[in-house]
Amino acid sequence: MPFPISRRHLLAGSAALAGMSALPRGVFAADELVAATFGGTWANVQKEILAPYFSKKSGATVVQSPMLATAQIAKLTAAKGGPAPFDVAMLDEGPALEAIDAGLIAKYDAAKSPNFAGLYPQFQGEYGPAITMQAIGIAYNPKTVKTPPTSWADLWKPEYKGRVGITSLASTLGLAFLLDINRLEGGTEADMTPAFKKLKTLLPNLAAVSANFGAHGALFRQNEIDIGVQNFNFAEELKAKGVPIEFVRVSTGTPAWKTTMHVVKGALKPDLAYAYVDSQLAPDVQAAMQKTPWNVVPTSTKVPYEGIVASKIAKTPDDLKKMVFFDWKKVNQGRAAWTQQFNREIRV
Amino acid sequence: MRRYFDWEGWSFTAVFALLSLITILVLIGPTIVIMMLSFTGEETLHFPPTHYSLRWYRALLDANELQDAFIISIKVAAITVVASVVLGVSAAMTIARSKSPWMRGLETLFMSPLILPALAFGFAALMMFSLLGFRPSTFTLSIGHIVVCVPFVLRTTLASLAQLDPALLDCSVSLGASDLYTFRRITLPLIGRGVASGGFIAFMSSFDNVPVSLFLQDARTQVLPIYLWDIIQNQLDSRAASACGVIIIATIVLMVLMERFAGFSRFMK
Amino acid sequence: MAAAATEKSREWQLALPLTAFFALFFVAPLLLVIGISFQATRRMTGGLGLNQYAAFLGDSLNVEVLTDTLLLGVKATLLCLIFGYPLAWLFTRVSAKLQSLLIFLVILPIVTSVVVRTFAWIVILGRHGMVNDTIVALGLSAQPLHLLFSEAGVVIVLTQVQMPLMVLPLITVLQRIDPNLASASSALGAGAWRTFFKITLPLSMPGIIAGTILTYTACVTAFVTQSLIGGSRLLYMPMMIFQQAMDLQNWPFAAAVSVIFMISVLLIVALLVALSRGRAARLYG
Amino acid sequence: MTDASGHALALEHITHRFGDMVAASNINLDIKPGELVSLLGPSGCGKTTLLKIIAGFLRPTEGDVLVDGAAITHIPPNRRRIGIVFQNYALFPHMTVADNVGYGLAAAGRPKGEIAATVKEMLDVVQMSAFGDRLPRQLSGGQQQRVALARCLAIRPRILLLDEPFSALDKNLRLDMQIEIKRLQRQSGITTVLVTHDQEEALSISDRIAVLSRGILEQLAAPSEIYDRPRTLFVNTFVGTANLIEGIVAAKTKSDTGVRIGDAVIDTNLPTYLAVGDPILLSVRPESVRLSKAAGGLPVRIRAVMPIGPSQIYDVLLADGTPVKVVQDRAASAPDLTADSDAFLVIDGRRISGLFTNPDPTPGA
Repeated sequence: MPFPISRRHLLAGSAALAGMSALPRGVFAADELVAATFGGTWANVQKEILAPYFSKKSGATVVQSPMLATAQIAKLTAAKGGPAPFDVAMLDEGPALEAIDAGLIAKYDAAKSPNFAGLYPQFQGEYGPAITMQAIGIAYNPKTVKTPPTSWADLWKPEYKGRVGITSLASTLGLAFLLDINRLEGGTEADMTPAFKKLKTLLPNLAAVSANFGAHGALFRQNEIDIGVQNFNFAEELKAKGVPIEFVRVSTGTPAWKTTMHVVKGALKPDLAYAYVDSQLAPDVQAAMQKTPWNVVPTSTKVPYEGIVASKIAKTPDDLKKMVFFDWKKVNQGRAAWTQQFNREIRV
Repeated sequence: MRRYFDWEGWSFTAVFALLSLITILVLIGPTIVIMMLSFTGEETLHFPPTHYSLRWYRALLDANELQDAFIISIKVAAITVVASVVLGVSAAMTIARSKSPWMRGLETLFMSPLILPALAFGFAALMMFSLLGFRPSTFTLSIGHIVVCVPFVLRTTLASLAQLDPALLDCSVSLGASDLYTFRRITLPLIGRGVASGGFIAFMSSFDNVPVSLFLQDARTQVLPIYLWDIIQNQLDSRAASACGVIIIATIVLMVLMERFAGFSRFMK
Repeated sequence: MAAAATEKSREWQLALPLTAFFALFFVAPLLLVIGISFQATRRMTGGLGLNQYAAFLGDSLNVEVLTDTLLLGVKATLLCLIFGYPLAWLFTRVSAKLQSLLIFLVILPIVTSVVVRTFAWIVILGRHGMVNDTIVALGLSAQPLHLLFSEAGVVIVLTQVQMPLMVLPLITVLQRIDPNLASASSALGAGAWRTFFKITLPLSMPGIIAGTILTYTACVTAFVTQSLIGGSRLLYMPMMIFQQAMDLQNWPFAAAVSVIFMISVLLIVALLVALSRGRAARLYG
Repeated sequence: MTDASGHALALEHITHRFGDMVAASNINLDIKPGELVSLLGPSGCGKTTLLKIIAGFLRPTEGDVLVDGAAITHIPPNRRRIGIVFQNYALFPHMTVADNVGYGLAAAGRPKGEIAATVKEMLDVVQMSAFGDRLPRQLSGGQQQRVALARCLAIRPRILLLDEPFSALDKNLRLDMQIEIKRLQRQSGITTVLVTHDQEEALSISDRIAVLSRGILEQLAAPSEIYDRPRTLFVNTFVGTANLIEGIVAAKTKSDTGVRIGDAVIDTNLPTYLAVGDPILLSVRPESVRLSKAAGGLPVRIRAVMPIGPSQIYDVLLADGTPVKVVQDRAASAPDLTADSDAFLVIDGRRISGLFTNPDPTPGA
């Protein structure tokens, strides 16, 4: 019987840990990871599924701090050269390229991440794995919008005067919407004039322009807007919560982008950071996240597409390849100027 | 009698009373709305609620991030108040006694965070700290808060020092007391209410600060108002209402206590 | 006062810690902002120039945002004055017991979190909020009005949020005015309105100016209210600074915007101070 | 109260400037042990500056303060053992009467028992034993002053300074307190300097009075001498009421001067350094002149008659328009001295208070 005592110790220890989680952070900074996440659905799903999985696996705790991708880059830039303000970044494609260019994130060492090899090759990034694919379409309130929309053009219908919502370019959602409009109007990433011209004609219909897609979701919830651009995951989460909302893909092709996770340069806890990212790649985690209300599109070969993901987004990984993608390098070059022009066009 | 009816006086009083009434309603309206909303039994925030319950208050008990943010905000506010009081009171002692234009200049400098855009200062401080190689932390956050909160302590302390009869201090000295003894036994007790009032305002203003925290907080130290802002803006989470309810109740209790013990409303004018 | 003369050197030492603190953490950052605003490029590679200022002034949008912000302050401050003055006036004419209740009501908003207050307004002003429900129910409008995400909404909320900053100085100055002056005026045959505009209002000018300075600066810099109630379609200077600094990481431009904004606000405050000095000189000099 | 032998206080060549303003100019003052000296003058004369210099709140630009012959100029105020009672008493509002009185001893770190005993003794002396637990705001003005005095005496000061001690009291109480303080001071023999702008107070309470004007010591003398023989025109006008009548030196000897006023010449027993024919000012107190219907003296017109108690005040005009006040017993006044009637003013040459250079002579007077 050499082990019972240590077993009891372990039990007592984990009980103590559970009690201590109520204590203020920083007390156990020694084995605490700080990871950035996005607001809204992402914060919720990672808190619910990823954090406990990671804690169980690594024995460490994690602070998940919701920040826009751009805010993450700003904080990392501010702290450049010193210790990083957080260890794991979570970014969309455009900001990820920017962060790589600015030397804010480290190359991803696949050897430290057993689940990395299990991803589809298209998701195995040099600087970090893609953890999902985000797709956008139109969300609407079925109580007030009787004919389901099918294309972006529906947003321009006169009956939706003062009822449409979009987001600003601070979020990838708004950016992707604008890029797609541009594409349909015959523009390219180098020339956004067609998009802004088209945007101008949408103004009478706009009820609100949210700063990010989280705020956008809240507007649906408060019935401030009846129809608008929305992210698939967010719309489905709201629907699952009982908000009257329906998501449809547009007929002209679904704009989509990869969302990636990175270990930042100068991370205080690089090993824990790898463990955290790897946890996000674990089949168990991805399978759990694919379930409603989250509907996170998996990137692991070991998780087959199911449920709403399968019915609305993709039945096979090849379906994902048929979506609409943009040249984010060019987007990054133009973003500052577009933001200014966007500000100008949408001003009341 | 009718001929001399004072139409002018009547209309004046009527207009002023009506405007005052509107102002009072507008001032307290939002507080009442939030208090009612915080007791909603519904899933979403709609006013007026169709039924009431304590469910969102109960939900606060499990809201760990909210509690953490609350604790961090309290911690930062406490550090801010202590530092603001120590720095502000000692500076006020000099400023109140000096007539030199240099001191007037310093006073203006110390008061200027009140009128300068706090967001611009937050941004400036972020650049400064990153230049110095400080990592955003409770420490940098507190420093930012102290800068914007010192003016409150300084203002109320100066106001109470202005009411302090300098003869009392001279008298104490002439009775053989040292400067320190005089400060401890005479000055401090007599300006205590002003200092406490300033400290209270500084506490509330630190607890409520967004523009400076936005730049200086790090991922670990998310403060309550920003967390609330986040859940209000991103999710219109109904716990936001109950959290606001708790803040309002706590504020009112603190205010009543401060009024009783320090008569702080005098220092607000 | 007298002791100061003999203890001059010691007295200075007491102000030293705060002076040092402000030099390091307030003046230095502001100087840094000014310095960075002269960086020629976004990457801050060292070249100096007025590029950022030229970029700001060269785009009419930026100038419009600046004037919009400054005008927003004017509108909200005026509303604060129009509605706050009668309340301050009422305060000086009610019993002590009512006075303490009133002062409590006035101060409550200052000490309750601005996020909390703004949140309440979202609920009140929303498309299906209290105000719109009332308007539609009364048949004043068939469609709910756009109060949220409109400048009118921002002005209304700023007025409520910053009202105490106007009312408190007004109360102070109104309490100091000798009530006999108003009595003398009416004894001389002036009616209530005339007495108000000829006697009370001019004498309360110092309070009006003090309140205006506090309210105005608070309104133009109210980032939380502006962005929560205004949304993204109404762009004001604080949001612009935030956007440039955080969304686009264009620090030199954000710095230039900050400098321009701070100078504008300081100029307006200086103007108001000069105005009050001039008045005081005429009244009491 | 045990310190029966007072200490000597001296000011030597004290000069004090605030920027360009001279608040005190070469003041020399010798105060004997146990003496009560008043510093008298209008506001701005420098009396408060001198008090602050003695107490140590101000360091003089030049000169020294000496106690018992030793300079204390460089000793900080809290080491001087000079007690001061402030104009508004400066009682610490947040402390009880007993705590106020014991403050100085507590600051010096004396044992509790000793403090309690001294507090009791001092409160007994000022007859305030029953009020030890009260707060200052619960006391009347006179009671506050007693406490302030007791607090000051508790540290057994070498010198006692009183800054306008009676100005906050109403008239009746003021007299009582003056008597009381004089009694306490006599009894204790403590050297006392009192600052006041009230000449009656100075005259009634002081052993000697130092009259100050614009930082200059005009005269230091016993009260009666200050009143009867003012050395300067300033002292003459500041202390008591004086009628100033313009005249011309008509004749002079070493000890006497004849002054012509109008057609009359008044022979005085005061000398003058002015030459015959020079304009001069003759000062005479209202009670030193007499009004009569009978011819003789200067013709005057009575403008107003005011009875005050046992006396009668007349406001009369000389022929050249100079106003003169006359005070005389009602019993001694003729009933026909009525307003708007003519009369004669009789000046007794032996009772005039002074002859001064006329700083601003009327041409032809």
